[in-house]
Amino acid sequence: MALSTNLSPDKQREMLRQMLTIRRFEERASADYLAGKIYGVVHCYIGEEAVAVGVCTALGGNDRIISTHRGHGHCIAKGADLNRMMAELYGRQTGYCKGKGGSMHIADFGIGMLGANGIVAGGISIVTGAGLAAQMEGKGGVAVSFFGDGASNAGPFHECLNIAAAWKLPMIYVCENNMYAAQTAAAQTHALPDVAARAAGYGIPGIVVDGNDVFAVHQAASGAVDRARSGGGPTLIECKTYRWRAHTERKGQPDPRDQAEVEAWKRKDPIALLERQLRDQGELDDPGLRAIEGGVMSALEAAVAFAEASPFPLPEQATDDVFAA
Amino acid sequence: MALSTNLSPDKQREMLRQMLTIRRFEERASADYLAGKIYGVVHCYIGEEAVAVGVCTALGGNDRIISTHRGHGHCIAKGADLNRMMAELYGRQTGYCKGKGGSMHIADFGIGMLGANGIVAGGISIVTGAGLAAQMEGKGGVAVSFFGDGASNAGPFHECLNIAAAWKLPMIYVCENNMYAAQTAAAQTHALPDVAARAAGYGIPGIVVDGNDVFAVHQAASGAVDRARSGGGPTLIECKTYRWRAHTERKGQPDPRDQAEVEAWKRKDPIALLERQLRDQGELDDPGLRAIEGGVMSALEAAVAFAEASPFPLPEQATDDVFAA
Amino acid sequence: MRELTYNEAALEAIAEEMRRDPKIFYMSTDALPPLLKEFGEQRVKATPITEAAFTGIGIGAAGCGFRPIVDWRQVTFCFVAMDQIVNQAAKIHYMFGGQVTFPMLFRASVGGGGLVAAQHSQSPYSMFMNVAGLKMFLPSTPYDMKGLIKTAIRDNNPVISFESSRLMGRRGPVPDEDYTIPLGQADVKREGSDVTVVALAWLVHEALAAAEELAKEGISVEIVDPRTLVPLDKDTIRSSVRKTGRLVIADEAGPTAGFSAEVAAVVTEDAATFARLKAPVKRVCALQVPIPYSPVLENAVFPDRNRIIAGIREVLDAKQPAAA
Amino acid sequence: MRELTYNEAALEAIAEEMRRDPKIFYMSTDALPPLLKEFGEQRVKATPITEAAFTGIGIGAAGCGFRPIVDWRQVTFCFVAMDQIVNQAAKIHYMFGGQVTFPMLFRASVGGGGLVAAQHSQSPYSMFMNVAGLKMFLPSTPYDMKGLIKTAIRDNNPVISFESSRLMGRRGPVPDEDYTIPLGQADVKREGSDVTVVALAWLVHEALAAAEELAKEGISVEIVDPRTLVPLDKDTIRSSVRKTGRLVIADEAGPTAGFSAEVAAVVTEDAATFARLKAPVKRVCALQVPIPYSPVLENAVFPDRNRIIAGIREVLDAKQPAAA
Ligand SMILES: Cc1ncc(C[n+]2csc(CCOP(=O)(O)OP(=O)(O)O)c2C)c(N)n1
Ligand SMILES: Cc1ncc(C[n+]2csc(CCOP(=O)(O)OP(=O)(O)O)c2C)c(N)n1
Ligand SMILES: [Mg+2]
Ligand SMILES: [Mg+2]
Repeated sequence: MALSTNLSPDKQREMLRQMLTIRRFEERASADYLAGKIYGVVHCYIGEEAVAVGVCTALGGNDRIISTHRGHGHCIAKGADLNRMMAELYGRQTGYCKGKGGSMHIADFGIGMLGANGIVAGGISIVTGAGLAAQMEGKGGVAVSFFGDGASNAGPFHECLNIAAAWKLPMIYVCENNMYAAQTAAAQTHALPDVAARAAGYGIPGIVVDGNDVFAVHQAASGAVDRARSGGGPTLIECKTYRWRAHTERKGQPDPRDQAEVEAWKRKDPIALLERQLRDQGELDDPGLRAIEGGVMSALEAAVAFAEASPFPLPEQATDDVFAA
Repeated sequence: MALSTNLSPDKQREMLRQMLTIRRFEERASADYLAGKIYGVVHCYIGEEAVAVGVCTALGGNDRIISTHRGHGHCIAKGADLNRMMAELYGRQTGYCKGKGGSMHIADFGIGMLGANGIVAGGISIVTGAGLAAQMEGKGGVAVSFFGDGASNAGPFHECLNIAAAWKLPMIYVCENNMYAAQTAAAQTHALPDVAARAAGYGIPGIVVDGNDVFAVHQAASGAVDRARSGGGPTLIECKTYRWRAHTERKGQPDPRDQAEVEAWKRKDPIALLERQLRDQGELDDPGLRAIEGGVMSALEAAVAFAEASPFPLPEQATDDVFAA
Repeated sequence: MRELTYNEAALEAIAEEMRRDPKIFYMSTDALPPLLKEFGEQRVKATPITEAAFTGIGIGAAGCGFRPIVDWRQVTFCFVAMDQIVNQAAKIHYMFGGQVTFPMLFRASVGGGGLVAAQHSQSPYSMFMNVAGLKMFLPSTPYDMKGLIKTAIRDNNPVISFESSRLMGRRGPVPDEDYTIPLGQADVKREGSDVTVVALAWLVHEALAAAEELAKEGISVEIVDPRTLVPLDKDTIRSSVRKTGRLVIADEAGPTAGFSAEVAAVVTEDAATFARLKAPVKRVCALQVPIPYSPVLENAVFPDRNRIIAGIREVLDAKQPAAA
Repeated sequence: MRELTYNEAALEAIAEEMRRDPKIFYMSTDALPPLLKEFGEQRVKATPITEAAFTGIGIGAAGCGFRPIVDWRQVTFCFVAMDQIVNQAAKIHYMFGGQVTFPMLFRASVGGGGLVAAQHSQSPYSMFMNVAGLKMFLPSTPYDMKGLIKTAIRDNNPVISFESSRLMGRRGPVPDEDYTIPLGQADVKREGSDVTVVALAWLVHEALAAAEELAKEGISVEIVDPRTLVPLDKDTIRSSVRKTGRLVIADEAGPTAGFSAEVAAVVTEDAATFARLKAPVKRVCALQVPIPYSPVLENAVFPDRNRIIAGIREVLDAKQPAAA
């Protein structure tokens, strides 16, 4: 498969760096979770990196996104600080949420990342409010809702697509169709294979793209951003992709999916695809890749070191921030 | 406009009788409400009678329906007892709900009428459960959800259409599009004028019919019933119609709608249309109509008399039926 | 002083705040005509019937610097938005480590009296009290309404304005000048020495009538109107009970795990107050049933001045606890 | 006697009932493998992530003669279905004049301890207690779990099974024979004479540990496990307090308008019990905050055996109320 784009080689290498950062961050998070240094629950995005990076590359600094329970990729693609992310996973005072949120609740409003969310479809309405805010601000901002195939069956999906369409909100709804909601296959719970088919009911474009092709994702997102910025209203983009790991990181949890299916998708690795593309263009060689990998790894090591060096919150901080002043 | 049907003249006259019953019942309910004999809130269906009657005529005794806050028409079309309906409105012990429900909560599970409902879209999932029950029973029963254009924007509409489609439930979703949700025009809240356009997103038929043409409604419903009974799954039928009266009966409540619009729709009176049709066929003359009207009025008077003669509940009955034995 | 209705007081507060702060906007399933007329469709939005969605939209807009007013109208309609209320609005500031604020006013009418049956006659405020992260109030007068709504709109947190259906048309004095009433400050609506009645909304007025009646017999009733449910003014409640030694709680909601239970606990867990308590606490509440339609039944369910009087007599007649 | 975990006991009860009654079917967002294996896809349905819809579907199927089990899994996921729970399931039997029954079992895990932060660590049962028309229980042992689930499945009303996340893997004896435990019957998990601890779920075990500890000092603690929240066994609670004269309530939920408030009210509004009460009531609850993620913080929020001990000491040290 040949990917096509008119993004500059620098931009393409930056996308590779981001995708690699997501992957290495989560490999580490998974290992540290299993080692007991990270608590609660961790959902990995590995295999789906092209979606977050393809979409966020099409956004500007004032644009806003919201994420799901599977949030690390969106955070990183929107430019979140690895140190504060890792510190949050480690439950430290220096984390994004001062140790109150953990993996399912990382947010950075400063960069327009309105949060991961532990409730399936819980973020869709909130980020639609960011779309409304952008419209009221009148500065051309857009807002992006990331959500899964599972979430696309929930009420807020419908309610918000209709509102965004009726009010012509500058919204992009990005369905990450990884074919499963936890253990349940989308084929069992969706009347049709394409979530994008639902867009027509709201009179908005519904686009299906190969979610492992970062340029295809980027191109669809760019079109939707243009449309949204120019007052054309929302777009639904469905990215067909796959998660490599189990629904959550957990010791000994069986993965009910067909192993052949998992392997087939691994052969469509979005990172390998992008890497090969850059090589084919003559824009990446071994030393170049090593440099990128090296940068990613040292940022990650620094993040882990930062987290480990950071203090835990104090017990009395449990009562801070229930209410704002 | 010429209506077309292959229903027998007797059946057609019976439909006229039902539609007239709904209208006269509500005229009386409205008057008695304003006279203080009926309490709380009353939503009138006048102008939309062809929808309930057209659909219910296509159903059998074991089929089930659910209604909305605007429920009298569905009750009557499904064969509810006028005495117990009126007694319920009068708040009497002999009412369908023993005086506990009132206009918004009349139900008769014995005839497959699963209740009016005070929550917009609140009934859609419940009756989808009746559709599931019918499927599990395996006796060819179907279930019908009546709901408004307003309700079609709410989450349960989407969740249930998808489930019904994915599970191939014997369901018919009947949207009564009267162009308003309380004071708000559908044009303000819907991205597209046709609710039926949403059906495609679930891979099911979406049909638009003239909701004031009882035969058109009946025909669409019959097709959907056949499809449902034969395991073909759900159908969405949108009936374009109009309510003649204000959203609720209330003294001095302004109706924000354009009076010319109201008048135009009154000229499309579904009852007058059916009457004319029967006359044109030579199946109804003045005495025939008077006989039907007479029958309707005496049943109605009997219902009022029954209600007035019935005792109010006793105060101590307030604590009955919180839990079933 | 001029008089406004309870409902007019709310609308006046909102209109004044909207004039003051362009970041405030209003959402409900029907646009309120006076607000729509003054502020236009951009700031007074008629939404589809999607309380879940537009509550969430409010949260998002709040996090982006706006100050939404989300009007659920009758409280019963907000149950479809419960996830956005409980899982998002209440927790988002805390969960994200306080990085931004979410100033929002939610409005919801509560209570019975309208003969509109179980779904439309609810008083579920204690369900929200139980959720950490929400402030809320329930005023009994137009004056309190206006002052509390203004404070709530200026507050940087989600605040629920519960508004009594029975009181909507009730008139009372409201000054012309701008004023606010702090959240968390109870108001002693009548001073007395024999028994404390903690009452909410409509039952404040019923309690006042009961007190008038009992005054004829020389019984002196103190009436505490908490006004705010969260934060609750425990001090005023406790010090009143320390003075009178007796407590009746009058609430239009059912008792179980209700506001009334919380007040009973607040009083009986405080050592100094418990020490002065001369009689069992008494809850005068709705029966614990869904609210029925028929007037005879609805009447049987709700408390009123007579039941408050009976409750007061009960605590006055109660034996002192046996000195153990 | 053989031992099962708390979770296994629930599943065994369900499987036995499903074998007995073909009208029972199960819905949740992922099909539970052992049930799916035994009963197949027709009776064990994996639903889309639509708790609102499949709760409503359960209500409709119940009204048509089936006996659905609706598994929300974590309680937090049922807030999207709150309309169906509060406005429909709880009221439908009453509102329709009792014409048909709606037998349903809802399942929801509650509580903290998993370091899964605010949304996934909730204990909101009192929100449901406040709603008239719902029965509910929260067991502390595998034995109680199995007996209560069986009763609930056979009950003709909506019943919520709240299940403690912390106890899922905890083992305990469960007899082989069929047995049921009536709803509304508390269990005295330990007899004692100095103080009554009313505790729920995990805190029953913490209270038992606290009692063991205090027994060494000669302090005799009675532990009442209500098991059922609605209907609440007021008699057992009150008679225990009449015996001991002192009450501590231990609950993993926050206090405000919580289960703990209800128990405080139930005890202090009863004249005979109030007369014997020698000390203020004491609530040992979670802090009234959303539940934080980090272990240090989560620990700071939840009550445990040490806080129960401190609570017991507090009520033991309390001065008797001054005879007025
Ligand atoms: C309302 C709700 N119900 C159930 C869950 C439990 N849950 C967490 S993730 C998940 C699956 C989500 O699937 P999808 O939306 O496709 O996202 P993916 O995990 O595939 O990225 C489920 C059922 C939840 N978090 N929220
Ligand atoms: C969840 C919810 N929100 C708001 C309301 C108040 N309400 C009652 S009827 C109605 C309009 C319903 O419009 P539609 O569904 O089109 O039905 P119609 O009245 O036109 O028959 C509204 C907003 C409600 N009952 N339930
Ligand atoms: Mg998925
Ligand atoms: Mg309508």
